[in-house]
Amino acid sequence: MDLILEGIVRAFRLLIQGDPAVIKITLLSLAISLSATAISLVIGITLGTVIGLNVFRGRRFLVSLINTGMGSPPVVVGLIVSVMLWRNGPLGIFHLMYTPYAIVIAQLIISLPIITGFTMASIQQIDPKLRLQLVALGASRGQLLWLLVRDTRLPLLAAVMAGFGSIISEVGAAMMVGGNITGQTRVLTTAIVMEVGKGDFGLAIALGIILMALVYLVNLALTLIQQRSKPR
Amino acid sequence: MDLILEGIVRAFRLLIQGDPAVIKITLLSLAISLSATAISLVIGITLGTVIGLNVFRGRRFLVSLINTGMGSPPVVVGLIVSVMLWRNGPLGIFHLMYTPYAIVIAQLIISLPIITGFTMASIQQIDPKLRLQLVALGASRGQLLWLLVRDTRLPLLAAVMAGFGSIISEVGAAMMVGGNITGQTRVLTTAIVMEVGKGDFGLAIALGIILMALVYLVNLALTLIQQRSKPR
Amino acid sequence: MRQETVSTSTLALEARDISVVRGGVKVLEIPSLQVLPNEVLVVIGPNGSGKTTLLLTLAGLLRPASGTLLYQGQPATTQAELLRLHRRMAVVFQEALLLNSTVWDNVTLGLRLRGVAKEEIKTRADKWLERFGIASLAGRQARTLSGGEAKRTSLARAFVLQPDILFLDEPFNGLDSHSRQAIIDDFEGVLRETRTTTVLVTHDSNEALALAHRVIVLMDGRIRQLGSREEVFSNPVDEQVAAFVGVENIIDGVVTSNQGGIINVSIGPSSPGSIIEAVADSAAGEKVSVCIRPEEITLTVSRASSSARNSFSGTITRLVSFGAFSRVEIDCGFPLVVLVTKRSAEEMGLEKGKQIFASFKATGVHVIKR
Amino acid sequence: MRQETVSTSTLALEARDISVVRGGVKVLEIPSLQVLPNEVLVVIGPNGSGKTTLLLTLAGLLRPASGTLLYQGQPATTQAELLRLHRRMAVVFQEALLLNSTVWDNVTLGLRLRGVAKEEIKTRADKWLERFGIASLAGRQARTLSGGEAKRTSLARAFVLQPDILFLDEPFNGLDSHSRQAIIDDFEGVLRETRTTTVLVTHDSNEALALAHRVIVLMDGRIRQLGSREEVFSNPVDEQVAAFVGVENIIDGVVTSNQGGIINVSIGPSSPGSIIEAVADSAAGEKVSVCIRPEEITLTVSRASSSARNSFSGTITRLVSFGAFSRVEIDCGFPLVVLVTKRSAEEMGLEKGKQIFASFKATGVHVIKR
Repeated sequence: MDLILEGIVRAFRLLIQGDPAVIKITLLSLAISLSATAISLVIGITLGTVIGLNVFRGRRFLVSLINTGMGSPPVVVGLIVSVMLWRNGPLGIFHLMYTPYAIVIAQLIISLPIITGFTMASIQQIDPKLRLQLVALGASRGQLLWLLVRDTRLPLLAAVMAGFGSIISEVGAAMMVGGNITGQTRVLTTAIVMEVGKGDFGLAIALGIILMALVYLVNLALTLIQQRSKPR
Repeated sequence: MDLILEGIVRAFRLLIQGDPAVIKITLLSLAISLSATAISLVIGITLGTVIGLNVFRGRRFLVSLINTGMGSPPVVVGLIVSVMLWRNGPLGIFHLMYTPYAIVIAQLIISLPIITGFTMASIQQIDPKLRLQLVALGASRGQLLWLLVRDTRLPLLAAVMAGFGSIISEVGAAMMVGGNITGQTRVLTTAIVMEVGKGDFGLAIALGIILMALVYLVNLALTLIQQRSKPR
Repeated sequence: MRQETVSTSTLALEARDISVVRGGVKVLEIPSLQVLPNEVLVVIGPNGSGKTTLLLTLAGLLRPASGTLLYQGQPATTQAELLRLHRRMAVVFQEALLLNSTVWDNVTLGLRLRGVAKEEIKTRADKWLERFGIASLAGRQARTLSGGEAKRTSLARAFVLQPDILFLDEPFNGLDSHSRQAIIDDFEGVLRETRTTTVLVTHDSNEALALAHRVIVLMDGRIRQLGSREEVFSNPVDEQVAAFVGVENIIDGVVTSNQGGIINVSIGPSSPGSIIEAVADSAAGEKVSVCIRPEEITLTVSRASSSARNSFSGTITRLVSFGAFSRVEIDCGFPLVVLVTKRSAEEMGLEKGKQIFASFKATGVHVIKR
Repeated sequence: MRQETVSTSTLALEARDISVVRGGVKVLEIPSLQVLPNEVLVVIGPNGSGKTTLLLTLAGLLRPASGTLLYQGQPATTQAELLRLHRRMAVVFQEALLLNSTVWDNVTLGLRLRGVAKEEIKTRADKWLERFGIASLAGRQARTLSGGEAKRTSLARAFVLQPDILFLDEPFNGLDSHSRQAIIDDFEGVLRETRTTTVLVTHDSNEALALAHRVIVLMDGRIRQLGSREEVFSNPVDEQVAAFVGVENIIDGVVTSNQGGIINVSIGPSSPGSIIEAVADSAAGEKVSVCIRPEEITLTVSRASSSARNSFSGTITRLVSFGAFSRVEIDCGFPLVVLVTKRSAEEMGLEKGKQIFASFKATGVHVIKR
């Protein structure tokens, strides 16, 4: 029991004192995951809206690709990104392996299908008659797209949250492509795994509390959004 | 490009030849995750049905606990289980740390809220009038519970799949509490991370293909179940 | 006969001092209600009047805030007593409420819950699937059924139990008019054969007209009127009930002939010789009720040759004026209520005791099988 | 006047040889259809008859398999032509279909899409929010509105556009009867003021009776009858149309007095002096249509003192028998259709040219504002 108490006490001391290592790891983690989310967001909303509204050749294939992506284990994404970025791999010349950019790339690939899928689903949930009504009100093609995306803003926010939540707490890919280098690619999750391996529970618990707090905030936001966007 | 091709060729050779290491890791992974799923299933369905059907003191607290559990990062679960099982932790006397049992415990804790939550949701989705109709048909209290659980069998199967899918591809907790010991606690995901770290892509890709195949089968089953259980 | 006081033990069901409270408001208050053996008791009332609440309470599916429920003279309060009641009765809800299983499984469910022997289950299920015209659907998954088929399954599931008492909550709602009529016809036939004690709740006064022995008019959770079908439809207690049920003259009789869709109905022993002509497809010998709306009847001081096929002489027994209208009750050997404008009543000098002719067209008569 | 042939360029809308195919089946086939300026054209038909498909096609929202749509004489086929049409018209669907935003945003949406100036938007929105009684709701989120409020918002959103042509698809469906009547009244008033060209689709013949200048009866995707309201309701082309619309005698007139709820209606210059008595709350001077169902009229060979307030002498102009019935057309200065049993017709010796008295009760007359 001493171990636990001691760990928790040390964790709170680290948190309250604003330990530089804790702050560094947290900020790096946020920077990487927020960048990945932002990039996915731009690509995913565009892709999801286009796929959701239009019927075209290859649409079924794209949709099943997105579904496969949403269900793929992050470890496999990490493996694929590793192979690509490895020093004598196809993108090896950019020397991205074991840099924060590698983690951003992996997390981007993990969150993109999630955000695209959510966007597609919320665009498709719009009553097709509402589209007719907007056309009947005199909306041009461009105005129609804009109105529809705007009308689903709450579910889209949910997509962003789900995307961010899935990558901030991811371990495997971050470890594989980042390499867990102190100060450079050590993020919250990989740091926790490492500290536990060393038997240093104080730092691990401190980082765990921060991770839980982040995930809790994201989930809270998701719940609030879902309640607000309930249909009449 | 050589690296990728070489890796893929080696991966297929390992798969076709039935490499003992590949088989061992796969079977261990399956044994651990299936055990965890089976135990969660028994506890989760009971718990989910009771919470879903009854109104009692503390129900709101239990439901929010389940929701928190469903949203918690597995890394944090790994951290908590590690602290508990650590040699001088509260359950240290059982010497479970770095054994397959530790991974089962961690995966059980990860999958239990998922299965309980799914069960609860599918039991609550049943039209309350159907319950009245069954009582009116002369069902005793026990017969009613059995009929309701049986009537939601497809969504329950989905719960099982979701639970299994979430733990078979989990990395962090397995690594922390298992320790990634060859032949004892090395599962698919931790093996992939390790092999990539070593730069040995052949084995990593072989294991990645197996993991993808497992996850794909689970998702396929989920999709089929969801299509069959669509309301009229 | 049905109006007599019956000793408690021979009652099918009795409710005493029932009240149901929801959100602090009494949504139902029934001092006393008796369901007689073999009767069809129809509860009608507007939406939100508490009809479904009353049905659920009578069926022991909703625990009232106060009051007692007696089933065949025995209290039905404890879990065990309620289970006993539930294993003697059957309920058909507005929605079919089938399990995700086959039609056969659904129809036999109640029997299996009661532990009835397999051969017995087969015999009875075969009979009732046949009777409701769904024998060919036995193997079908319930969720693939149409609305009408699901409804038939739910009716078969109720009748296969051979219940002592049958409860139905708006059972014919939400069906298209064709299958609705077909199902009502089947149901009516079965009910006439089995003479099952029935409590049916509906907002449609036509269903009450077609099926009821006795009618309860429920408004705001209170019984506003309870009486025979004739009483309620011909003599609603107040304007509100009248507006809801739609006033009708209801006269029982027997069809004596049918010539090309025009029937003659001899109206009972109470006034032998009186014949009402109507448009309907009933066969000679059939027992029917004829319904005539009071506003469709014209009064004349002398008999005149007219296209109105039905003309009866009678004496005014009562005259009541309200608003622009006068309500005239006439005895023509059978009672007849007529609605005329007040101006008419004045100009014709209508008064109690005056001799008068009442006439109505054959097309204005609505005929219901008894 | 509305029946005259009008040159194409003055038509509000014209459809030629339109057909719509779904699943290989022609669900709509309209050789020719013209919408006249300032008319209210009501399309009635049973569910599944293709009413909504016709409306969507006329509004340029559904591309037909073949055929052309002309808007004010110009084709509306290309994307640009359709956008031009859509910016001159307005559609009100059965559901309110509002965006997740405020009432104000929803009502002004069409104007903003058209790039109308801000001050103009404010003036017009204020006016129409006021007109439909929802000015106080301007800031409310659309998803918090009741059904009636949402419907009013959707009507205001249409009228604020001051459309050249207005399309409505079952706009008064799914509302409770109270708010339904209030909204229909408001809508009727607005329509009479603005004289907006309107195409309204409904399955409810009462709405057609209350609102239509011309009526189209659509069945199985084909126009079965097209004509003035009087033509369609008084002279349905066949039995099926008659069964669906419910045959009515419709006579225009002006209320001359109202005494305690009983009104006198003077029926037009065509037969000066003729007065129909009815029960209604219309005020003197109001223009109304009176409707009388053919089966509510009684024929007599001589005038008799009766409680039937309305009695007219006339000459039989036509006599048709079908089944058990005879349909008698009479000229009483105005045309009147009467339904009697065949037996009556024979016994009274009805034949073309015969002098006869037609009478009906004041309570049998249905009065509609014009």
